[in-house]
Amino acid sequence: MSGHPAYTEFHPRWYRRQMSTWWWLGKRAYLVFILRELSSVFVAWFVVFGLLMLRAVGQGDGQYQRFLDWAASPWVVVVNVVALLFVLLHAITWFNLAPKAMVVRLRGQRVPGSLVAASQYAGWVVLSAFVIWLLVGAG
Amino acid sequence: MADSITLQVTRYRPEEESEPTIQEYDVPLGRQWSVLDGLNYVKDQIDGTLSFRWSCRMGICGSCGMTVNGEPKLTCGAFLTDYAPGPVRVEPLANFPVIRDLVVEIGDFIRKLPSVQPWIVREEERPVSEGEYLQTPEELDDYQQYSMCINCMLCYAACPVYGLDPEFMGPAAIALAQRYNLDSRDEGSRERLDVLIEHEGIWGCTFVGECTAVCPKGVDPAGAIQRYKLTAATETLKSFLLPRGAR
Amino acid sequence: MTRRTVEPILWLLFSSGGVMAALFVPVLLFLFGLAFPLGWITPPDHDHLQAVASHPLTIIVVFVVFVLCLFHAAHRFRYTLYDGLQIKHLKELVAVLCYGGAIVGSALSAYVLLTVA
Amino acid sequence: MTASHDVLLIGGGGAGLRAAIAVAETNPELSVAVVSKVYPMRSHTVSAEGGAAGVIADDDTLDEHAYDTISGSDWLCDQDAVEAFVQEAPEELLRLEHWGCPWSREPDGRVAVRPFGGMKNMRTWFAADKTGFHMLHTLFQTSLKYDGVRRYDEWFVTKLLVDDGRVHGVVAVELMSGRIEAITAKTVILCTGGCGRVFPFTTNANIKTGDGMSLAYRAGAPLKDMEFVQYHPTGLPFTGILITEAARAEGGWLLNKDGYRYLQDYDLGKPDPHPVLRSMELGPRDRLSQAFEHEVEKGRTTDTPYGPIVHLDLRHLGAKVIDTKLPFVRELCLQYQNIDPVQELVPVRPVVHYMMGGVHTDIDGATPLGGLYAAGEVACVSINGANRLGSNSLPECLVFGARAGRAAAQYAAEAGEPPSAVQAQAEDERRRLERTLADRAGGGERISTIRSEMQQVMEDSAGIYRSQDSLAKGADQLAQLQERFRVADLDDRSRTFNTELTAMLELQAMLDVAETMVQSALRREESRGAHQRTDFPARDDARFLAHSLVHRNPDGSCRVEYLPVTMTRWPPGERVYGR
Ligand SMILES: Cc1cc2nc3c(=O)[nH]c(=O)nc-3n(C[C@H](O)[C@H](O)[C@H](O)COP(=O)(O)OP(=O)(O)OC[C@H]3O[C@@H](n4cnc5c(N)ncnc54)[C@H](O)[C@@H]3O)c2cc1C
Ligand code: SF4
Ligand code: F3S
Ligand code: FES
Repeated sequence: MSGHPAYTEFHPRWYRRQMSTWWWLGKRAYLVFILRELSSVFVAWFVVFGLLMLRAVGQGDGQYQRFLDWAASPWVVVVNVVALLFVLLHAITWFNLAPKAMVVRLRGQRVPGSLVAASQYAGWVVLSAFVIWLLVGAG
Repeated sequence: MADSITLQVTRYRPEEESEPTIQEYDVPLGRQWSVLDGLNYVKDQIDGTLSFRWSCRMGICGSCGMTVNGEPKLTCGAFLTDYAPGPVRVEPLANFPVIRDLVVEIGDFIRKLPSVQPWIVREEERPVSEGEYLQTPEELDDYQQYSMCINCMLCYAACPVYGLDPEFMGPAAIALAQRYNLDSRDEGSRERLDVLIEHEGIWGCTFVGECTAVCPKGVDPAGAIQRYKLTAATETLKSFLLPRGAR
Repeated sequence: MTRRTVEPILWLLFSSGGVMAALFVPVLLFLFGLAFPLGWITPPDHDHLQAVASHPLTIIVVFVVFVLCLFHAAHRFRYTLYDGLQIKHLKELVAVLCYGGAIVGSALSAYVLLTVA
Repeated sequence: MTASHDVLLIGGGGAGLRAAIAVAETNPELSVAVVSKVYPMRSHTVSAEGGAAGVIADDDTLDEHAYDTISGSDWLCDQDAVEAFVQEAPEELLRLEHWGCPWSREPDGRVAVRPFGGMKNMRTWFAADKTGFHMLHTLFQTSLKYDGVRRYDEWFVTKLLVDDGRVHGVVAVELMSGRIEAITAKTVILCTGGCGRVFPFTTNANIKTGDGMSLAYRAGAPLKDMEFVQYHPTGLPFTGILITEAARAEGGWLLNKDGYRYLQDYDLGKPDPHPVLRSMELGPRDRLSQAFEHEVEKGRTTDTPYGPIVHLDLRHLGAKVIDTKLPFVRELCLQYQNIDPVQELVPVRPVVHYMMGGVHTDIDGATPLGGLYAAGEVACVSINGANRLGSNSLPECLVFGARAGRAAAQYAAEAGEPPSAVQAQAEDERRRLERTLADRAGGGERISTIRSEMQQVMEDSAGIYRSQDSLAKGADQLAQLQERFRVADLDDRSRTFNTELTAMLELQAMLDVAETMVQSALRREESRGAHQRTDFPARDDARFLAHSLVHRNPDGSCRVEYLPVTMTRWPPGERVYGR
């Protein structure tokens, strides 16, 4: 006999419920979760889009202009708007949840999660500003 | 305010029916009454056949977890007035087999628990005569939150990953592993890592986060699992970078 | 250390990709996907862009960001399929497709970035 | 199924789990099993808040702990048991520390201690104000380490199998399936906890129905000192949820409706802004609960729908102390009373809390019945006498759980196999239970009606103050309730998780226990500790410096006898507090 409790290991009369394929519609939190997970598709899309752009840049000014025109076509704009929303969802959820994975200590004191999140947001803003400056301002 | 409220209670009588049904009961809407008080009123005054678990009625024994209006709750800590005017749906906890009425089978957790070695592991045990292991309040604080788990299983009921894949170790068990890992007296984190690094351990969790949202004791299993992933990943990286044997 | 799965490494890629995606993607997607094509902000001229893009530092950064983003997306999408569609029986296939895609994408990124330079 | 073990524990609370580990450590060869009607971590030990006493500070001594305990018990405890207890308590608490219990600490890392009611020095170890919770989970999780410990979770024990004056196992119902099985064993240790649910207003959980006391009593073991029931002075009205004594130990005050610290009027010392040991709010529980009754008589309490109350004032402690030392108190007040103790007064009233009496055992937990041991609240060793000191009971579970475990392990190693006669007995019991399920005719009374009437009878007849009249009347009413119980009805005939059946079995146990309480109280014509007779207000050492022992007669009635108290070094004296 091992340390395991003496159960009736299996019982035919237990009622076992199956989760429906649509379980994530049942609760707001689950829906947000699935949307957050779907952001992955749009992150991938961003890489594809970026590669197309870089290839155009590599092929000279003409291709670059054509790329910009293509990117202004309605369906690409729509895709990018949606993608931006998803990517923002990703960024926000990521910054909010990341403090959970790390315990940051300053002089022996645990830094509260809200502070960690706030500093991440600050970093985000600075970095975004730098990218804009690099691409637009420094020209 | 009305002076009574309707409970819509899920019934399942395994000897008579093959599927759960819903039964309604009207109970008084007492000012301080919890959902559990309502159920006890039913059991004592209306229908003695209703089965559910409870004991401490003060949110510490962890036995009265049920689904109340779709949310996993300790029924002794969920108050009827907060659901007025009703009706209040009371169902068994999700993701577990139902034994009867509101009673679910949690043996799965009980069987998994020992596998994460939720006890102090030491290479060498110090005799009691040498006194206590010193542990500063800060060191206590490192794991205290994870030691607050009452095994109420609300987090398992809220976690879709567990619902989809019962092999998943689940939030509370991992939080308890972390409770011991972070205890300054413990030396067993290596052994626990070997168990939890399997797919059914921490990696199954996709950070839905509902476990933490429903936990009545502020344990934050989602955070525990994330922290554990970070540790496990860096440990693995180290073992790749460092030569063999040099742990 | 007896048994080791690759899962921790995949997770590390996933989470560093998550950081990259959170930090860089919103601003870049906003600029190149909306602001420049729609003329909200005057797009940088080709030469400037070419200059920035062919700087070795940029190449390295962009490559790292792209690769990590791809692995982030692959990992997350894999679990989305598991959870959302309950296709546990196709586990291996899904994994191969997801990470395979990320590897192919990484190779393409390397190729494109080098041709720009 | 024929299950058979060397040592069988009934109860998976603090005492049961400690005993199980003790058996496993004493002799790993033995097969140990723990039967519990709830999962072990649901046991009532989980609710204990305040702390566990054990001498550890440099300026404290074992003798002082012994003296506090003995004077607290109004000299009714056995002094040899108390000496063993105070000696072993620190060791046991340290062992729990080594097993991982998250005791609260001093800044330098040593275990912290707090003051507690009736204790002259600071010696109460605590894990914030969830001491019992942390102890129980530590014990439960540690017990998982021992492969030899087998568990029967959610099995309800209905009978002890006795043959020829020796216990050979039990009959139990597996709640999930309803199957009724005999589990035989060479020794059985009862660790089934107390019986607060005999009263209407109690801090005790739903499972505390005195099952073990009734099992032992019916099997032929006597119950000891059953008239001593502890009222805790501070329970929340309506729910009866406990506000731990630690709240007063940290500096809380008890105020009557005029905002006056009324305890100063009851020979408990002078008010001081800071907590003073063995004084005022840190006096013993019996005296504080009695003081409340006098305040009611004087009309100085506040009336509420749930009876008269006084107030516990914690506001001057401030949010910081409350959040670090008493977080659960705040949580409970907020959740169950809608009151924030940081800003508001907490309404409280005395509430039935603990059973000093229990199954008669010696210092190793052995009962007079061969092969039967008992430990924890179900047992009466006795270290609690006429009034238990707060924070003595958790360490009691550890010390005597371990002792009983070791003794039982030894007994089991020498005992033979159970005789076949017990199988026939088990068969009888199975038939009785099946009849209970099948034969209840219908049209009878509800279990819950009889239960609440019994609780009311107990409150009225055997409350904080009793008398010949109230007790005699109570005894009559209980006899009638016994009659009505015989024809009570069950709605639920299912075998699967039939909680109405368990409620019925529990009610039967409570009726037994209630009768022994009233009968012992009736015979004890003196006032001592928690037993206060309005018709005999003085302590009477000449006649009653003795334990009462209730035996069950073959016809079901009971017989009360007396057993001298064991004295070693502390002759009976006056109980002095606040001076
Ligand atoms: C609210 C509260 C606060 C307290 N605070 C303190 C404190 O601060 N300090 C202190 O020292 N003491 C305190 N006490 C007292 C102390 O907690 C108890 O005396 C002690 O925990 C009892 O432990 P036990 O192991 O004897 O029983 P329990 O923990 O009650 O366990 C009883 C076990 O027996 C099992 N059982 C019972 N009947 C059956 C049956 N028929 N079949 C199968 N199994 C059965 C149950 O399932 C359970 O596992 C407190 C008590 C209460 C009520
Ligand atoms: S982690 Fe929280 S929700 Fe989960 S079992 Fe523990 S206390 Fe309950
Ligand atoms: S809900 Fe489940 S998926 Fe992870 S974060 Fe919690 S365990
Ligand atoms: S009854 Fe114990 S947690 Fe609700």
